[in-house]
Amino acid sequence: MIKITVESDLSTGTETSARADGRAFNELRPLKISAGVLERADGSAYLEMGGNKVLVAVYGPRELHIRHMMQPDKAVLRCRYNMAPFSVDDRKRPGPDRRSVEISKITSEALTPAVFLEKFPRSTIDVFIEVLEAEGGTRCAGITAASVALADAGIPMRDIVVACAAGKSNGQVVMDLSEAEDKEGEADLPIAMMPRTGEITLLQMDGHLTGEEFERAIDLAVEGCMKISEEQKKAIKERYGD
Amino acid sequence: MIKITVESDLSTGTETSARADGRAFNELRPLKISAGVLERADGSAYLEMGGNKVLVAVYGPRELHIRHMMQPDKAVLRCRYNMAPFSVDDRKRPGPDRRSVEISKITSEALTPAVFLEKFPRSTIDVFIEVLEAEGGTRCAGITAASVALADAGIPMRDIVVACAAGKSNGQVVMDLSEAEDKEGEADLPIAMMPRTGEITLLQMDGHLTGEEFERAIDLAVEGCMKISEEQKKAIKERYGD
Amino acid sequence: MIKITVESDLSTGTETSARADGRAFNELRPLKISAGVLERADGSAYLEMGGNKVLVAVYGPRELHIRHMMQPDKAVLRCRYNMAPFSVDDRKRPGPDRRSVEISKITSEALTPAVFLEKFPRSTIDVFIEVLEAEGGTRCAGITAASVALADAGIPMRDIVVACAAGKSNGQVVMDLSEAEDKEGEADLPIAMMPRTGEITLLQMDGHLTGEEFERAIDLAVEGCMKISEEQKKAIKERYGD
Amino acid sequence: MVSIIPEITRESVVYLIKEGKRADGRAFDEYREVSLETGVINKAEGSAKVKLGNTQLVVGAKTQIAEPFSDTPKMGVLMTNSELLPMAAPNFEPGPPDENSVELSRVTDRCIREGKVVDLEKLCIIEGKKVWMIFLDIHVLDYDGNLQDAAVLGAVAALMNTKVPTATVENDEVILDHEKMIPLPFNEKALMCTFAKIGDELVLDPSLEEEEIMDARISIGMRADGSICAMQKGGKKPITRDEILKAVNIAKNKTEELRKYLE
Amino acid sequence: MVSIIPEITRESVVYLIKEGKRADGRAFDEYREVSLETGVINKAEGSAKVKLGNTQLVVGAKTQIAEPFSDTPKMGVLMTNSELLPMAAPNFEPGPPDENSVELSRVTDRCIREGKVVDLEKLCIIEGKKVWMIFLDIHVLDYDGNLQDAAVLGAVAALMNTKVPTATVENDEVILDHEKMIPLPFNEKALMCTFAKIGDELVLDPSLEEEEIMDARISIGMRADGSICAMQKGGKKPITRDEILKAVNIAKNKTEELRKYLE
Amino acid sequence: MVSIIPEITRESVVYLIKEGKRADGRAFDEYREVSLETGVINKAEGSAKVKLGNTQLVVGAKTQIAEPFSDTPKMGVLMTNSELLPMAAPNFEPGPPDENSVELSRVTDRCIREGKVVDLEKLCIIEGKKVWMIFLDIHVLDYDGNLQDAAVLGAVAALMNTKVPTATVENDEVILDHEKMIPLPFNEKALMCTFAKIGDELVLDPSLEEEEIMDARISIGMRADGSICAMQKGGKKPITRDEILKAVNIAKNKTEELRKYLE
Repeated sequence: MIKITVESDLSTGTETSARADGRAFNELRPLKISAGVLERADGSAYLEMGGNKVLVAVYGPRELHIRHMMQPDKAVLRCRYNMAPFSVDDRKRPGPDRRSVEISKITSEALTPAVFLEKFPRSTIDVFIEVLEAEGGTRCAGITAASVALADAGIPMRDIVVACAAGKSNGQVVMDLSEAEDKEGEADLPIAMMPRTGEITLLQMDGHLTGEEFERAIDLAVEGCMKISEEQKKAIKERYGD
Repeated sequence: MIKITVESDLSTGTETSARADGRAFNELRPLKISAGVLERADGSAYLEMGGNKVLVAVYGPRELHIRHMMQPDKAVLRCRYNMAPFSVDDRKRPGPDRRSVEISKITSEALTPAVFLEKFPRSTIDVFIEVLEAEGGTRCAGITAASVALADAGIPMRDIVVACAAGKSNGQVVMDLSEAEDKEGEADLPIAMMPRTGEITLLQMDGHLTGEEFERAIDLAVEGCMKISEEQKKAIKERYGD
Repeated sequence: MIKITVESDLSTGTETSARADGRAFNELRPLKISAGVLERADGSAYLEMGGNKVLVAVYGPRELHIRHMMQPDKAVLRCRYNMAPFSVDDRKRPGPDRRSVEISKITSEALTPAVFLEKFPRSTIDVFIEVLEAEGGTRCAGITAASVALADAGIPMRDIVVACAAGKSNGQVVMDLSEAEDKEGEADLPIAMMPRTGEITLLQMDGHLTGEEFERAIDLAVEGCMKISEEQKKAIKERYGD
Repeated sequence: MVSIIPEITRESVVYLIKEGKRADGRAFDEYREVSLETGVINKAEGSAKVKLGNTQLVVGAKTQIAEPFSDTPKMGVLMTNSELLPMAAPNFEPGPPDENSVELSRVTDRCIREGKVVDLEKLCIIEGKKVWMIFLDIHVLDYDGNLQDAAVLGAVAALMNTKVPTATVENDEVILDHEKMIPLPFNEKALMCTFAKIGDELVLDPSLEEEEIMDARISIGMRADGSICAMQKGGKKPITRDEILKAVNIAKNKTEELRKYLE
Repeated sequence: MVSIIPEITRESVVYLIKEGKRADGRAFDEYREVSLETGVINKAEGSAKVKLGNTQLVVGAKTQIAEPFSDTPKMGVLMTNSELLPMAAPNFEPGPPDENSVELSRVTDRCIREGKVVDLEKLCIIEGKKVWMIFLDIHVLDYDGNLQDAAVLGAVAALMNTKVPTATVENDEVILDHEKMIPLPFNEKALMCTFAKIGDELVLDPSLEEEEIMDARISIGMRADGSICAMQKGGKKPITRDEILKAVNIAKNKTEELRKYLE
Repeated sequence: MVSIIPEITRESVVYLIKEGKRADGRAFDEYREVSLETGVINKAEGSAKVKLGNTQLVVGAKTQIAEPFSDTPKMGVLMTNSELLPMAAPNFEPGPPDENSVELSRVTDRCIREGKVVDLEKLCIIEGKKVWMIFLDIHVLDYDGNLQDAAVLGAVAALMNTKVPTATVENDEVILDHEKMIPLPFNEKALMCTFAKIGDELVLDPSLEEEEIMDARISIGMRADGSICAMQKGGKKPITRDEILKAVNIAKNKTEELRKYLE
């Protein structure tokens, strides 16, 4: 079980001023989520977090035409994470690169545990994540928005998966690294989780953390997830009422 | 209805000397069409017009193996417009580029209205256009030759589609732009049509034309089409007799 | 019928010192073959010859999923010759190039005559040749190792195909060119054969040979094949006993 | 990309058109609701978001310094690209641009290039060596018909919104002053109007439903003075000369109407 | 790449694990037999062959002089690539790297890069112009589970085995002395440990059979001092915080154990 | 590319051959009608059109100034490419060259390169920096068997037909004089003869029908002096040493015969 009452354990009251954008060590960037923003898609969501702008569309459950991918007893959940050419400082060439192939794979693995795929044998649920503007943490933003889009599409789920990173910047373990903090920082630890059970569905890390720092970082990322989870619920409620 | 008696309206008797190659404003480049020039293809045609050399092969109607393209109630007419690497001043890399993809699409749309596709459900008619040498106006040359190759293949048709461009060069609206006129010119307007009804099956324009110039250009292109149409008929007659 | 008693005809006793690595004109580079070196593959072999290191895996007979390649009355034997990026002086980009496409094709044709493909209709036998290190003569090394791997996989065969090159270097017709001899040499003639009947299943040549030199070279290549054939048999015997 | 339209839909749309009506109640020469927002992507040097009814796309402009093409050594370079994202419609597939996407970007490019929207000659920094290169990326998010007019409107708006740093040349080196950002040299607001031919009628700004059953399509690109800079006929059925001339006529007022969104 | 596991295999593996046993008799925290050989490819500047049970791969390092990336003008370049050769398993297909291959090379790259295995800054020859570029190619020959730990072990061993000629600069030109070969500037032996979660247990170094039925996978990259440099969770089921922390704990001893093969 | 031949066709062709006859009445060592025309493409620096019976192809040569390969700094560059156009046969598919097309262009390239048809060393302009690069594109229009001999004949003819501007060097810059066009430095008319083995016989210049049922194929490239410059065995059945030597013997006269078309 995850304890969400980590804040008081970690906060020493002095770290808050150390971040370039003035945030407290456990403060998220400004966050906005809306559900149901596209006409054609079965479900959709739009998310802004700091300078990130992410749009997600969900199609399905629908027939899967690629036979060798078909599962006789359940649906396949496929993700495509894509960055718009104009989303980054130097124009990105269109089409998948190795980074987006990896993120697509782990995003699919992050969402899969929450979806009742066994209800839709031989079919596919397709999640298209478009990063319209990137400012650090787009994979987490994509997963968070994708869950809302899946809910908007009426896909039955065990839980609304949510994602947030923690990391180390300027010697300090902090929540939700900005692009600048990620580039200069010592470590980045994005996670995704199912808030009800606290189970973790995505975890990556790169950088330099001691065992103790890692433990603080993971707890901080979980804390971030729990906060973002509230915003997801609001967005879904706003769309459908209670 | 198209009136073909435009010549007298437009000709002022002074423009004829203004073209670099000495042609009158409503004069085509020298044109030669032969049908039945290939052994393996079901139908074929070879066309020379000015410096253009274009070869077309038709296969079909034949079975369509790509299931998602198949039409239950008619044939699909597919075109592939391709330029030989040695057909242009600077060697062209083999394989389709964006220009040839667009031309292939509009060529298919230009020919489709004339063919009784409904006679061949679930099949394909494949038109392969090879530009062996290019000197301005290859898309029109390809369409014109393709119609003859379709006739040579015995494909039942409502009409023999024919194509010709008009344009503006040196301030003058002229028929059938050469490569030099196209490059330096102010506008290019290729069209394809069915001569019997006068209906237009392809139309593109780029450049700068007033509404009045546009109207003159379209009529001049139609006039060119009607002249070329005679050559198509001759080529078919030569191949099969009356 | 091939006569294998060519050695005494050709050897004049003076050429032996002319090769950079001190070999006699009809001497092979040091050779080592082992069968059964991989766990997952149905059959495998590893070969070192001079500086060449080649690994081969065989899968099959197994179901062929690509319908248009399927043969109703026999198996298809597919080969993939591939060079590791680190196998050559300048790193090779991964993936097939034109050279490896050609070698894959002729390797498949070199092995096909020896295999009882008609015993396995509608299926495929896949031969994967990996050149881990290349030092001249890798296509022959690959074919020689592939035959051992096919035997290791228990594929029924008429004969164990074997390959060896002869060539001309420093004005002398010699057996089994090294990389240096191939680069500087006047001609290269790789062959593959079935030792029992002497029939030739692969033959290529490039360079400059008179008719008489060509005849000597082919006989020398055959002689090399016969020697290598003994090593193949030893490797198979070592793996399975008599 | 094949989409099967029930025969009944086709019949009902055609029937309505014959009666002089459209399914969504518009007049034949009426655009759906247009919404245009610029500067929507901070990391792009210029950007615009267009909604045309439910059709939605974003155009982003990225600029960089590059070599000119050898046959136009004094001109900046404009590259127009479009992606029909798989998110935008159930039948759009991921992968390299298909023929529809290629046509969309090439026709948009022609309208902008031939309409002289940007003065490419003023984008030359050192002749034959250094020019500004502008990438226009049309990102289609939601597809409900008539991408063409939306793409051109968005592209022109994005170009009007684009700023580049002042470039000066010292000793053959280009020095960029990011403090002094200047707009692109802007010439013309060339825009495009697209009509669907359905039966004997031309309807402006076809919806997806109308596109799916239309006989032919005609797009007309026009400058502010009413001269024509680009045209493209589409669709598997023919169109007549008179229909084309009629479309050109209507396009004059309608591009003018669209042009107001650029003010 | 889908491989269908008979339900009975799954059940028997899971049952054994519940009983505290593994099919091959190993303890939960025990590696299969490890074999490491370096310098196996003479034409590569560095190379290593790793066997982990029946899993087998070769890593080759090729070096060349290249331009640095514009955002890291003082640093050498490391490129890590992997190929899951069709020879290595019946379900591996020829063609460009699939998502599993991409993940393998990217996670290996992160462990080596973030673990500062090689001091890339010392690979700069002329700032902004000439640096050493190292291509690490992971060539998977036989696949019987846990490619990740084998890949990192092989990559680190190949880098330790790599020699480059001494590079000196005269008049802005790089002169290479192939007589004086020197090893790469080596920092750290960062290695990786991978666990499969099966039911409620974590098992180290999963075999293919275990990978095929595992719930989730967690890989942990560690420096010699026990600090963490990389992690990657895989698999279609979740893992708990406590399981992760437990894996980190075990990884300390186990990467230490692997590190002995590098001596 | 699989083409199913009715068993009855196979039997009748084989039976005829056994009887010493061919379906089209030719002798075993007889070419079909050869037609060769050069200078057929004005925009190519050299070109040739070859007909061998109903087989038809065009070869175009394009030249440009380029850097030499680093291992041959004093030599011009020859690139040979071929396309089996989908127009040429019902089973040819659009797309990148398949193995048959790759073999055709590589064997043609070897015959021309090893036969020293063009003196590539004389195509060097500035050592290590500027050389002539020749692209030979073999465009197959109609496929009725034996592309190989037609391709080599067309390639040699196109090279003999090729002219480049005189290139002089002033201050390390290449100056081209398009007024003074000169032919390529031409050495040798190396040509190729191809035989199909059918049963116990070798037949020259196999037609499509013969190719489809042949056991094996052998192509022999020869210089005017009768020395061999290239060979390639094809097909899924073996061939004997004596058959090869016999083919070499016949090829001497037959390449000589073909060579007359080049005069």
